[in-house]
Amino acid sequence: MSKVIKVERLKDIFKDQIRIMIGGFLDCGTAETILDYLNTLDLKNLTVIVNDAGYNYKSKGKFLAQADIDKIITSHIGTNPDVGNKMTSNQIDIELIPQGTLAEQIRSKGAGLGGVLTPTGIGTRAAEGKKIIEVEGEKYILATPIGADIAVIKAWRSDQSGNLIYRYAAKNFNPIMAMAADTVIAEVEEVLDNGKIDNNNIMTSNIFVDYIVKSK
Amino acid sequence: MSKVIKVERLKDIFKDQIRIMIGGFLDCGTAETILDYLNTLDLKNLTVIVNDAGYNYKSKGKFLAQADIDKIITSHIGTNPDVGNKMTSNQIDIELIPQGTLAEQIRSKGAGLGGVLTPTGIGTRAAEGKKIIEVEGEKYILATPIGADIAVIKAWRSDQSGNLIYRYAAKNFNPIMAMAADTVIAEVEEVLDNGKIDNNNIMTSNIFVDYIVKSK
Amino acid sequence: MSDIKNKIAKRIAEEIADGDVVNLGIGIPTLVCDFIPEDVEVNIHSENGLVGLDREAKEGFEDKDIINASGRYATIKNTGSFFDSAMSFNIIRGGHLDMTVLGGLQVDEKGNIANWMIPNKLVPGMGGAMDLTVGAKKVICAIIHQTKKGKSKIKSECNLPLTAKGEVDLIVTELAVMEVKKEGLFLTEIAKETTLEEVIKKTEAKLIVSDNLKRF
Amino acid sequence: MSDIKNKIAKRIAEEIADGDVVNLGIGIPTLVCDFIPEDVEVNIHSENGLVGLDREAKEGFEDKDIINASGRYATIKNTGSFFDSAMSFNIIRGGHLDMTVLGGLQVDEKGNIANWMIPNKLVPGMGGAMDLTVGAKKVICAIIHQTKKGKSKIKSECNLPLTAKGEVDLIVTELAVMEVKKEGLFLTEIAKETTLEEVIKKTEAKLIVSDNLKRF
Repeated sequence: MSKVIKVERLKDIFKDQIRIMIGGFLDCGTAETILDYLNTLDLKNLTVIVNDAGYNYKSKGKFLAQADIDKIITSHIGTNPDVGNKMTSNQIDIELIPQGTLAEQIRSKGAGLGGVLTPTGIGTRAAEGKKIIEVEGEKYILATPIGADIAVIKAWRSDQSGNLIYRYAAKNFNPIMAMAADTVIAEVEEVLDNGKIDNNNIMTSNIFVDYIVKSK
Repeated sequence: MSKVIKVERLKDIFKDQIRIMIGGFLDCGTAETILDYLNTLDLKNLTVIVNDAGYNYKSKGKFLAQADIDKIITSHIGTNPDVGNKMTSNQIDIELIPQGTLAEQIRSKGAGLGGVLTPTGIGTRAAEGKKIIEVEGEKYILATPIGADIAVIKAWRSDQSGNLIYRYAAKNFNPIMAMAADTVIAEVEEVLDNGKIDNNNIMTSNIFVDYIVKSK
Repeated sequence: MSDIKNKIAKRIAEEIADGDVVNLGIGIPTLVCDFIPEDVEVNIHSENGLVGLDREAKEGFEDKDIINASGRYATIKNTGSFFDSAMSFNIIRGGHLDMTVLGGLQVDEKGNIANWMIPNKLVPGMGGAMDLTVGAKKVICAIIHQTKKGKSKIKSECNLPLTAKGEVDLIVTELAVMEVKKEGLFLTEIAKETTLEEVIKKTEAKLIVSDNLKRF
Repeated sequence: MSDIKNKIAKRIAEEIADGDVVNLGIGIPTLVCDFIPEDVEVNIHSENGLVGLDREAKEGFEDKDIINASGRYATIKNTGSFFDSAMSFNIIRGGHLDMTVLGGLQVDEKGNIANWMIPNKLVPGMGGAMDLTVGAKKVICAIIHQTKKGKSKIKSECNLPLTAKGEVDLIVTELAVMEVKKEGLFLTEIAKETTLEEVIKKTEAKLIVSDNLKRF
C-alpha cells in the first residue's frame, strides 16, 4: 500500500477551525508544494504552530500573512511584517514561545509526556502565566505539550510506506512535528520503492506518516 | 586533531567513586573492547547507569557482576543472576526505573531540562518517593535528570573529530548517553578520515565526544 | 503446555487489524506472530529500538546489530526502521502503538496488572512494561488462567506490586476472553474445551457473563 | 559605523579559545568570525540545526538545505553535522556551547539583557535568544555603547522586557569591555580612542574600574 497522494486530495483533509503544524526554519525544510496548494483553499479560523513566520511573499509566510488564521504559536515573526501588522491591529493572536521550549513542547506531545521543566525564560515575560516548579533549588517553567490536528512537514526522501529521510539543515522542526499531530502529511522530493530507502538512516518511521505528497 | 586513543589510555581517565553510564541493550550496541579493558582494572565504589544488567559471562554483564559497584541504576537485571544475588545479599544497591523514564532522565540531563513529567508508573512502586505533578487533571511523575562522570558508548563509524554513526538496533541508549556525561568515550568499529563520513547521517555530533577507541 | 500457550496466542492474533503497530512481550505474546493471517499486515515494534520486526534470524544469517527485545537475533522487513531508546519510548508512551500484548503474574477486574516482581523472590525489573501498559492504545494481557498450584491469576485485586493501574483492556487465557470495563470484568468467550461453571470456579475475579457468550 | 562594529567583533574574537563550540547571533556577532586567527579552530553552532558552520555560500554554489540562522545560504566544514531543532536546543540549553555572542537593545550591571522586543513598537519574538543566554557557558553581549539619541545602553537596570535575567558574563562595546560579577560591573578595558572619563560619562551603569585597566 502506498501513502502517496496528489496534492489536490488535501482539499478533503483540511477543515476549518483546525490546528495545523508547519515544519521549516524560514524557507528551509518547508513543504512549499503543499503550502502553495493551501494558499488556494479558503480555510477559516485556523490555529497554526510554526517556528517562524517566514517571508510574506512565498509558501509558508504567504499562508501566515493571508489565510484566515486566529492564532499563531511561534518563536519569531520578525521576518514577516504582514503578520506583525495583523498582530498590532489585533487581527491575529500571536503566542511567542522560546524556540527551544517550543521544540520541547511539540516533542512532549508526541512523546506522551505531561511536559518538561525548562530553565529558559525564568525571570522574563516567557514565564508569565506559567507554572513554576523548583527542583533542587533551581526554578523551571513547566512547558506543557503542544499538538495539532494536522502536521505539514517536509522531508527529502520517502519510501511508499512513509519512512522519511531529511536532508542537511532541512530537518529542524519536521521530525518532532511528525510525532505530534493526528494526521501527518509529508512532502518529499523523491519517493522510492519499499526496500530502496537506506533503512539505517530513516529519521521518521512510517508509523508516524499518513500521506506523502511529491514536491512539484 | 584526532580523538582516537588506545584503550590502555583509559587507565588514567577512570577513577574510583565515579558515575559511569554504559550504552547498549543486552549485548547489542555495547562497547565490548572498553568493557573488557575495564574488567582488568581495579576500580572501586562505582555507580553505574545502564539499561539492563546483560549477561554475567561477558563485557558489560561481567563488569556489573564482578566490579566493585555500590549502586546500579537500571530498568532490568533479570538476565544476570549474579547481580540479582548481590542485590538480595545487600552487596549492591539497585535502583529500578521504567525503561522509558530512564531514557528521558538521561536525555533531560543532556538537554539542560529540570526533568520531564511522565505518566508511566503512576499507581505503582515506581512512583514511591517521587514528586507527583498534576496537569489538566492527569497525574504525572516528575522524572529528574540523570548524568554521569563518564559515558562509555558504542557506535559503528566515526571520523577523527568524533562524529558518530550508529548501526541498526545498536543505537538504543548510546545517542542519549553521549549528551549526558562530562566525558564521553565512544568505541567504534571503523574510524574514517575527516570528510569521509556521511555527514547527513551523523547522529551524535563531535561536540559531544571526547575520546574514540577502536573495537578489537 | 505449548498447546495452551498457542491457544492463547491464536485468539489474541484475531484482535490485530491490518496495518496495526503492535508490541509483543516476551513469552506467550511472542507466539502471537505465528497466528496472524497472511493478508493482515502488522508492523511489529520492539522496544530496544526498531519497528518492522520480522522473524528471528536463521542460523548463519545473524546480524549482531539486529536483535529483538529478548536479545535474540532477528530480521527486519524492508520497510522497517531503527531508532534510539528515547524515540522507542516516545512511540510507546506517546500513544503510537495500536496494541501491546504482555504476559502477567496476576491481572484483576479493575484492569490492574502485575508482571515485574515477586517481593523477596524475583525482582528482574520492569524493563519497558510500565511504559507499554500506560502508552499503548489497547493493552492485552496473555496469561495462563491458574498458577501451577491451582490458584486463579485473574484476581479481584492484584496483591503483587503493580506494573500498571487500570490499563488492561482485554485478558485472554486458555479458558476465557474477558473485557475490562468500568462496570467490571465481562466474560465474552469461553474455550470450546471448558464450561461456564469451570471458568467461574477457576476465576477469583467477579465475572459479568455476556448475554452473547461465544466459544473460541 | 562598520568600523565600530568591527572593533567590537575583533575584541570578542580574542575571547574564543581553540576548539570552542560557539553560537553567534545576528548582526555584530556574525562579524566575529572574520577576526578569529587561523590557528584557532572554532566549531560554530547555528540554532536552525547544524554545527561546523563555515562561510556563506558563494553565488552559484548555494544549497537550499544549508542555511544559517539568518536564513542565508551557508557552507559547512567537512566535520560538520546536522540535527533537528530539539537536538539543536539540547545543545544550547544543555550547556554544550562554550560561548554565545548576542546583540542587545539594553544590558545592565546585574547581567540582565533585553534584545527581543520593544513594547508597542517592535515584537519580532525571542527566537532562540532566551535559550542561548540561559544555556551557554559564557554569554557575551556585543552592543554599541549608546543609542542614536545618545542614551546609554549599559543600564543600571534594563527597562525593556528581558531576554534573560543575570546571564550575561561579558559586555563588549566600541568603547569598553565590562565583566559582570556579583559585586557589579567591572570595567577591565577601554578603547584606545577614548578616555576613562568619557566611558564613565556615557555609561548609566555604575562601573567598578579595574586596577589594571587595559586598552584595546
